[in-house]
Amino acid sequence: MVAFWMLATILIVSAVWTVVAAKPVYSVVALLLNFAALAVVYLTLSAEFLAVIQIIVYSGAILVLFVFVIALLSSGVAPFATGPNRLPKIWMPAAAVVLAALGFLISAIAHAPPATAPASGPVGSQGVFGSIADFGKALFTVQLLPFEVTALVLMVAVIGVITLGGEQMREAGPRAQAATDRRMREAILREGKG
Amino acid sequence: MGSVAYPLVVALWLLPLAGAVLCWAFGPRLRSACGWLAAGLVGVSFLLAVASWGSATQNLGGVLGAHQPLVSWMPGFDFGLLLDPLSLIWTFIITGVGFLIVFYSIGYMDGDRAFARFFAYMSFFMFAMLTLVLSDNFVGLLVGWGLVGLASYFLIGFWFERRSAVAAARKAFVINVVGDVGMMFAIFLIVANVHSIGFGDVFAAAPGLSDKLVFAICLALFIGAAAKSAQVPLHTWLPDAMEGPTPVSALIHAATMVTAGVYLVARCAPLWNHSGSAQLLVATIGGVTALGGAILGTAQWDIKRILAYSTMSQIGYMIMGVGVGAYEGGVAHFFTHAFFKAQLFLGAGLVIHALHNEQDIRAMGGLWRRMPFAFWVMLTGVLSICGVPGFSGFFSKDAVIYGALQHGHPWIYAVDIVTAGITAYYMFRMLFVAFLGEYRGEAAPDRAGRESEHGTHAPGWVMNVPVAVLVVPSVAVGGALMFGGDNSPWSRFFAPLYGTPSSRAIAVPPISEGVTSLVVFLTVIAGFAIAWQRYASRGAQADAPARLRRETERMPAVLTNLFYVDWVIERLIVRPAQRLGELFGRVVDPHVLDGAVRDLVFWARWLGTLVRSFQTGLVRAYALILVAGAACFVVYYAVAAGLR
Amino acid sequence: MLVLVTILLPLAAGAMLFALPREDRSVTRTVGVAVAVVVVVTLVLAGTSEWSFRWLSRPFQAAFHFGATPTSFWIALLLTMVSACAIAASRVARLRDFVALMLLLEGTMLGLFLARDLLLFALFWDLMLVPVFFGLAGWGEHPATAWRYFIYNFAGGLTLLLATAAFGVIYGSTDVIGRAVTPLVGAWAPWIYAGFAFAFLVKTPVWPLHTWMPPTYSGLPPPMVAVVSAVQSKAGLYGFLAIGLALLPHAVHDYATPLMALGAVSLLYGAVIALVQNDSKRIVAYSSLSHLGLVAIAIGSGNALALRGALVYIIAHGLFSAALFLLLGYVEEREDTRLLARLGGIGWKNPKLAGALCIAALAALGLPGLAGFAGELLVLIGVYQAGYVWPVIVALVAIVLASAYLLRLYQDLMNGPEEADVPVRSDLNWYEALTVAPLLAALVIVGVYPAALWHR
Amino acid sequence: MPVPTGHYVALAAVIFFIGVLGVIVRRNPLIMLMSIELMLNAGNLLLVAFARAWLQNAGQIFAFIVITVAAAEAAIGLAIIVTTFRPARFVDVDDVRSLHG
Repeated sequence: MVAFWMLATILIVSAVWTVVAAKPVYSVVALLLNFAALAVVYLTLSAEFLAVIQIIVYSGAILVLFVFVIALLSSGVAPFATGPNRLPKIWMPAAAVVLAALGFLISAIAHAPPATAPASGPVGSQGVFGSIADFGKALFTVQLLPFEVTALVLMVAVIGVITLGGEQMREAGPRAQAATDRRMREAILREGKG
Repeated sequence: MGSVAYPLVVALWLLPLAGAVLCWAFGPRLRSACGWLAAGLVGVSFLLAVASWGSATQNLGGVLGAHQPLVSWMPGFDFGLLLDPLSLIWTFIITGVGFLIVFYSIGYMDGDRAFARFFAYMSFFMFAMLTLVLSDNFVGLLVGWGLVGLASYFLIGFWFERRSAVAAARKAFVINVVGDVGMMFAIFLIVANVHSIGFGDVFAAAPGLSDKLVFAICLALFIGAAAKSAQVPLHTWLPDAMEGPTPVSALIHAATMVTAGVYLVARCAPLWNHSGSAQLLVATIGGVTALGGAILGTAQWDIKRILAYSTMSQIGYMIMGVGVGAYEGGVAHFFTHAFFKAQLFLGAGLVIHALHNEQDIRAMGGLWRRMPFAFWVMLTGVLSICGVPGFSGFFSKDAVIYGALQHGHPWIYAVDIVTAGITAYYMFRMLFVAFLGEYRGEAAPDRAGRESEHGTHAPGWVMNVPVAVLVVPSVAVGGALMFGGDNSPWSRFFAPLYGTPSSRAIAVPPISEGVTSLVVFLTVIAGFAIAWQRYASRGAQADAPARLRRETERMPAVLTNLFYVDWVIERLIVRPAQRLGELFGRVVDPHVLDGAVRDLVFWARWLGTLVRSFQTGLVRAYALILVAGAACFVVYYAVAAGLR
Repeated sequence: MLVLVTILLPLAAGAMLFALPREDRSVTRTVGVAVAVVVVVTLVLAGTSEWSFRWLSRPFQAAFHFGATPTSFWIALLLTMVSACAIAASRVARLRDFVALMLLLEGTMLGLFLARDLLLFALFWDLMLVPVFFGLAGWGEHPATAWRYFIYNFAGGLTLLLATAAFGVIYGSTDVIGRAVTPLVGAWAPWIYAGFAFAFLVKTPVWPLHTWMPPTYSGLPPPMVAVVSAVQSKAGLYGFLAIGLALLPHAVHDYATPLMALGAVSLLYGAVIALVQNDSKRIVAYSSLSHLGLVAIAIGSGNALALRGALVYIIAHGLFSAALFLLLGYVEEREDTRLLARLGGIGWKNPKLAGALCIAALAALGLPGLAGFAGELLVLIGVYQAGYVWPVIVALVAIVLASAYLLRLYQDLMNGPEEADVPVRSDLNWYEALTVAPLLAALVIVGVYPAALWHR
Repeated sequence: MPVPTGHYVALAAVIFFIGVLGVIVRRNPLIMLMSIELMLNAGNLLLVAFARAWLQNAGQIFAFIVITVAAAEAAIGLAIIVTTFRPARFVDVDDVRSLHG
């Protein structure tokens, strides 16, 4: 229980940090923290394999990709969010609704009947729920089709990225280049004034 | 009953159609042979009608005449031909007089640029008219009715480069359609109640129908009859119809087509016999038309229009005759009228032809010296139409007039007698102004119309012979057939159809037939005397041009405007319909109905603009909307759960 | 099987025509006419044979089921005949594409009239709009007309589809046209009928849903408008006969008075407007509105005789409106205008053209002895027998008006003094005459013996 | 003492809404993408928690698949970001409005 509260605190704080961080790099760090804490939570929920996957795929692959892109895009000078905030005014009432929904949700959970306590039983050991063997068996027998479909999804993603990257290879037209240069100068000037 | 076939009847019916098709299809190649072809086929048709006399008057298994079934659409809708005494009489006139007029037209129309087309139309007209009188059912009758209207439309508008002819043709057709529509309504009433269109079935069922229904049927039928026979108030097309060539006027607007109404009433006698109020209505309309036509006839200067109004008036007599129930009287007047009116028109045609299409009698005068043949023809015709004793018209008109009294309609009897006097006045007026005195026109009349307007040599005998032939029956047929009351050949001929005249008389006339004849003759003398006094006396002859001019100027407006019937129709029906059309076409359709649709388009656009404003293109805004929507669901379920 | 050939042949030929060289006009027309004539033959040979292939089994049964019913056979025959004449009479720019569209139009409409399945009917209903849309877009006078036509009729198609789906779900099968079915009753029946009726009323069209029609009819090239006014407008009336009366007789009966009232208003409204129009094609367009109102009245009356008459009148109207539009097309082609005010006296130099137009106009105004009269008479007798007097009187008034405006049309074009500024052109040649002769001959035959339509 | 499943649900909800707010409020596409990852993980947390609650490994399998999808999504998303903002050399989603109606 104590572990849950500690982990929950870390999760929420790191999530908030991810969202409010001024620079994407900080966000990545916060997100890394978040993912790590989540992996621990998975462990407490006897999802050993997922905990490992969480670390390897998210922390190892996705976040590295993020860092890579940050490095590629903002080579030190480019500011983020240069223009005016164009979000319509309606965002305030909408956010109120969202917050109200959150409040409702949490209060509903708080008032939920105690039947939500997890079922008891042998967990974690060889051949029972949560073990890697159990997981793997399910993955390659009952759930084989979804598993194979993930392969398809990944392949499509690869093709998509290559297509997008191919577009990237083509040189941007001189007019677009000029326009972006002009807007960047304006942005820098504005920052200088600020 | 259908076991006996009558190929002759079918042949006499179809021959004119063949003539029409041949003239129409091969007209340009046949050229002048068209006239001979058409006349020949009609002549053969007439001979076939004569040959069918026996079968038409036979009584075979309870069916009078020759009945030839043709096609059947469905039970109750059987079409066939019926040649009985009544249709035989009409067939004689149509083919016989028709033959003479077509023959005459060969001369009259010589050189016209649509020579072949004319004969195609004439033949087609005769086919249509035969369809009308030979049909054994109401729908066939209506088919003939419509086709006759069409043929008349073609012939009135024959010279269609004239705007007036085109307008007259359209007017005639539309008014005739009004009549067709009336007949259609009668057919609806008949089929709804009798479930058959055959004359035999309907007349057999007539006694079982209610008075109101029979009256309604008769009324609807009479709308058709009135339109075709130019009865008040549907008569306005007839004077305008004189735009057609003169032989057309003779054939259609005097001898045959306009008497279709008489045929209809005579044919439907079993219906009229069952509705006294329908008889009264028809007789009254006939009387009004007879009197009105005669009065208008006194105000005309156009020789063909005078004859047209006299036709209207004479048909009024016939309608009166069949209306009161003196069927053979009305039909007799049709029979004699066909001869003497055709003769009058053809005689007028001789004059018109000779005077290069001059039709105004004020521009004539003194023609009896230059065209004696035409004068004698016209004179015998006028004597016959006026009912001078001994001439055909006398017998038939007498039968009608006395019939009115016999059937208990003294008022109509009185109107008849007055009209007879007026008839004498305007007919002699025409004769005196056109033929006596000095010639007042500019064109030099050629002798007996030897030269046509196109300068080609017209075969004068072609025009003169038919007229001369017509003189014989118009003088003598009445005396030969209609003398002798119930025992006359005429009455005996119709006895199988109607019974003898005196057997159906419902009133014992206070005045004998002889006295009636005398009274009529006296009024005719009076009319003649007035006409003589005004136009033929020595004083009148002295300053004829000035007197005629004065008379033209002083003519009452109500007469020159033809009782304002046209004016009323124009104001009350034609113009409102056109205004309504303009309103619908220019305002309602584009602005109200289409406007409603355009409003719909406008609001759809508005809605589109509204929704478009949500499409900011900002990904974050989309996310916001999405999440807000999801949150709404959450709130909804939370609230719902809370309430539960 | 032959019935399937009948439908697929024009569709395939239309599609393949696009492969022909664009410039070769005579080959295009020959192919088009040949296909159209063959379709007439196959249709007659196919008769009322059927062809069926299972399509859906859930949520309701549906099948690719084709075959003529005694009613639809005649309309299909009319369609193939008019199409053949119209294709033969086609003389427009981009002829290859036009003839291809005409064949596609014929094929889709054959599919509509020969469909024995409601879902197929709805499918072809929408498909048949497409060739006309492209006809309007490519050869019409204004692109907005094309959109107006399409949106109006597509809205009808939508309600038709909804009604079809509702019918299928409730009844369990849409394979019902021309089959003895237990009539649908219940709370949904009026709504389903409303969906059908809206589509049919738009297509016919009936007042006040007609405003797409005059611009469409006056905008389309004559051959296509001949087909559209002659046959496509009958899709709605055929729908009322084959779907409304057969499947939802109670709904039709319950709402007969509004239907007849709309028909009666159309009758008078169209006639009165036609009285004053100056554009000759618009006169015929409004006359179409007026004439088809009569059929709406017949359907509303539900009387057996009136329905027979309605079929006769449907055929008659198809024949004479096709003939009128084709002939007015010839006039326009010769004189480069179709305004009555600028035309006149053509009949002197073009007697055949005048004669043909005269026959067509006379049939349209219901001259006794021609097809229009036979239909009119039977319809009105039936309506009167059914106990409705006021629609009969309205129709009779409209008949009088029809004679006035159609004679005006004919006379203003053909009669009167020859207009000085109208060039003198040659009369109909034998080929042109051949394109309208079958229609005129059929008018006479149907007029004399309409019983052929129900004695088959 | 086992942690009630409701706690996990509440925690997941909070993390999810933080992610939502991130997407809405931030204009940096990278951070938005990371916020999406947060939301996905919140979902995963739920799946895993419920799998534990009912001792059914289907939830875990589902979470596994979500992770692969998240990986694919991140790859594509980053690729799009790179293609879109690389020529501009600055990064603001509000400048990309080709969806504007």
